[in-house]
Amino acid sequence: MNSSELKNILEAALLAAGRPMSVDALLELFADDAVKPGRSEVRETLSAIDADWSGRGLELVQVASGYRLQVRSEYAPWMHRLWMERPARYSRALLETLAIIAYRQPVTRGEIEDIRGVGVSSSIMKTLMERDWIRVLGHREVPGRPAMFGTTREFLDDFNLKSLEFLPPLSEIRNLERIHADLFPGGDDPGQPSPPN
Amino acid sequence: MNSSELKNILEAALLAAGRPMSVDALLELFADDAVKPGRSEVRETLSAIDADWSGRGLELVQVASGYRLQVRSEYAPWMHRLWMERPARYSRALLETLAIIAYRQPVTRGEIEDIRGVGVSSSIMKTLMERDWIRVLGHREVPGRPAMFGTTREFLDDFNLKSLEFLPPLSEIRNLERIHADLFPGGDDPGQPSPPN
Amino acid sequence: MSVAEADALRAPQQHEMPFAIVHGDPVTELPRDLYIPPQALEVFLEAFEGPLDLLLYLIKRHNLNILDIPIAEITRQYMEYIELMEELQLELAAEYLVMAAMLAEIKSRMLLPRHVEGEEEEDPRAELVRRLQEYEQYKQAAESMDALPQLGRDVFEVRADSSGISPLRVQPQVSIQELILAMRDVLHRAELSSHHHVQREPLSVRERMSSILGSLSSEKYSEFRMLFDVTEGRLGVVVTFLAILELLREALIEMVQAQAYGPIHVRAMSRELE
Repeated sequence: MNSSELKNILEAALLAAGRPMSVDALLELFADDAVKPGRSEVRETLSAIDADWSGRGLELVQVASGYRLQVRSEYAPWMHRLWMERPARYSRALLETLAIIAYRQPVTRGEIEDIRGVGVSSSIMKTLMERDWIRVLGHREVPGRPAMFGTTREFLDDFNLKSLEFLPPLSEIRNLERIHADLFPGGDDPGQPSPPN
Repeated sequence: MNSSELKNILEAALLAAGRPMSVDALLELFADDAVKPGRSEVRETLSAIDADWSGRGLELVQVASGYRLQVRSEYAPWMHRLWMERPARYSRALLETLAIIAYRQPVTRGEIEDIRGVGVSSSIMKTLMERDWIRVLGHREVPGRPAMFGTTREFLDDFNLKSLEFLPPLSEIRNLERIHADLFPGGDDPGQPSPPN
Repeated sequence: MSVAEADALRAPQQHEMPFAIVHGDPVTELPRDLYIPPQALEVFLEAFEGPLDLLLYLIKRHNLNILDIPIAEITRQYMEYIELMEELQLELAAEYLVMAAMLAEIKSRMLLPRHVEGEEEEDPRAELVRRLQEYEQYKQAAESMDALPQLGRDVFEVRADSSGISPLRVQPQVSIQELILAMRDVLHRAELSSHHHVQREPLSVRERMSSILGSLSSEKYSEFRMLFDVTEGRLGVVVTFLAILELLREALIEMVQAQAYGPIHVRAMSRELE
C-alpha cells in the first residue's frame, strides 16, 4: 500500500466512521492486510490529512477518544441551515389573535375572545410571547386585573413596519376584494374567510 | 464570497449533511447572505469538488435526492472494519421481488407471484417496506382492491441511481414475435424499465 | 439420515442432479464419508426460488434451447426432483405440484396429433416458455441490481462531525398580508354574528365619528380607552375603533402617547374648531 492509498483509506474512515478514531482503531482497519502500516506511518498520514484540510471547510482535531474531521466553526452560519427545524404554519386562530392585538392594543385576553367569539388558547398566547411579538403592557383596572397585551418592537421589525400606523386602516381592510386582488394577484387565496354557517 | 469560500461551504455541507443535497438545498444554505451564489455557480463548484476528490477516498455522485460525497467502493474492505456488523445480504427472493417492483411498477403482490411462480412471503414485503425501498402507490380497481407497489426515492439513493432510467436494462427476450407480442401488448420496449408515472 | 440412506435415495439416473449448491457450484455427489444433516438438504431446496427457477436450472444444466424444450425429458427430471423432495419428507411449496401438473398436461398435449383443422395451433409449451423467459428476465435483473453499488455495502455515507453546530430553529414566517387577512376575517365574522347589519356599517362608523368628535375637546386630552364602551359588545367597540381610525386619517383628531405603551390620549384637532 502506497502512502496516497493509506491517506485515502484513513481519510475515508475518519469521514465514514461517525465517531472519533484513535490510532489503534485506525490500525485495526488493516487487520486483514498482509502489509500493515505502522503506528508512526498512521500518525504521519494524519498530519498530511490535517495539512490537506488547512484553509478548507473541515479540520482534523484530536479529542479524548481520537481524531475526527469536523466542520470548522467559522462555517457554522451556513451549516446550521442543514438542520433547519421548520415548524408547521401558524394557525388561523393565532393569526387572528395577533391581528386583534396589533389593531386593538392594549387588549385583554377576554376582549380578544369577545371579538373572535371563541376562546383563545393559552398556547397561542404563549407562542406569541415566546416569539416576542406581544407583551404585557399592564393590567386593566377591573375585577381580576386582566393583563393587557400589545405588540412589541420585534413585531414591527418582523412585519417590516416602521410603526403601528403603517398597518392598513381597518376601514380599508373591510373593502377587501380590491386589497385581496392586489395581495394575491396569482389567484392564490390563503386568506379566504371561513364560510359562515 | 469568493469561489474558494463557496467551495469550502458546499464541500463541508456535503460532508456534514448525512444525506444527499440537491442544488436547491445547497442554495438554501445562503438564505441569510446578502450576495447569494447562483445556481450555475453552485453547479460549477460541485464539478470542482468532484475533480478535487478524483484519486482520493471519496467520490461525488448524483443520486435521486441530490449530490452525495461517498466512500468509493474500492475502499469497502477497510470501511467494513469500521463496524462490527456486516451489511445484510439480501436473499434472492427479496432481490427478485424488488427487481419486479422496480421494473414493473405499479405492480401488485399477485402479479409478482405470477412472474416468480411462487408465493411472496409477507416478511419480504415487510423488509422492503421497512427499508423504505418500496411503497404502496395505490390500489388496483379489481376485486379485493390489491395494493400496487412501487419503489421510492430511498431505493434509488441506496442503489446509487439518479432515476429509474438508470436501472440496468432488462435482458432482451430471445424469442419469437408471438411471445413478444404476448408479453408486451402495448408495444413497449422490453429492454427498458418502464418508469413509474 | 445416514450417508447410506442418502445414497439409497439416489436412483441411478439421477446422477446429474445436484444435492447441494455450494458457492454456486452444484454438488452432485454426496461425499461418501460425510453425514449430511437434513438442514443441508433444505438449503439445497431453498436454493431454488420456485418451480420456474428449478425448470430454468434444468434447462441450463442440459444446455437446452428454451424455445424448444424437450418436454418429456424435462418433465421426467422435474418429477424426479419432486419425488426426491417427497422422499426426504421436505415440505414442498404447493407451486411445485401445480407445475408438475402443468408439465404433465403439456406433455400429453404434445402427444396429440397437430394440425387437426389445418389452422396453426399454438404450441402447448408456449405459455410455459413465456413464463420461463419472463421469470428469467427478472432473475437476471435481480442479479444486475444486486451488482449495483449499494449504500452501506459497497459505498458509504460520510458524516463529518458537526456536533458543535446547533440546528437552526426557524419560526414560521407570517407576512403582513396574512395578518391583514386574518383581521379581515375577524371583522367579517363580527359582522356576520351581529344580526347582519353589514350594510349599515359605514353609516354607523360615520355616526360614531360624529359622536366621538362631539365628546372631544381641543383644549383637553381625553384618555383613548375611555372612548370605548365595552358594554356595547365587540361590534360597538370595533365601530368606535374604526371611527377613531377614520378621524385620525382625516386629521380630525390627534393622538398622543407620552411613553411607549403608556396610555394614549386623544383630542380634537384645534383647526377643526376654528
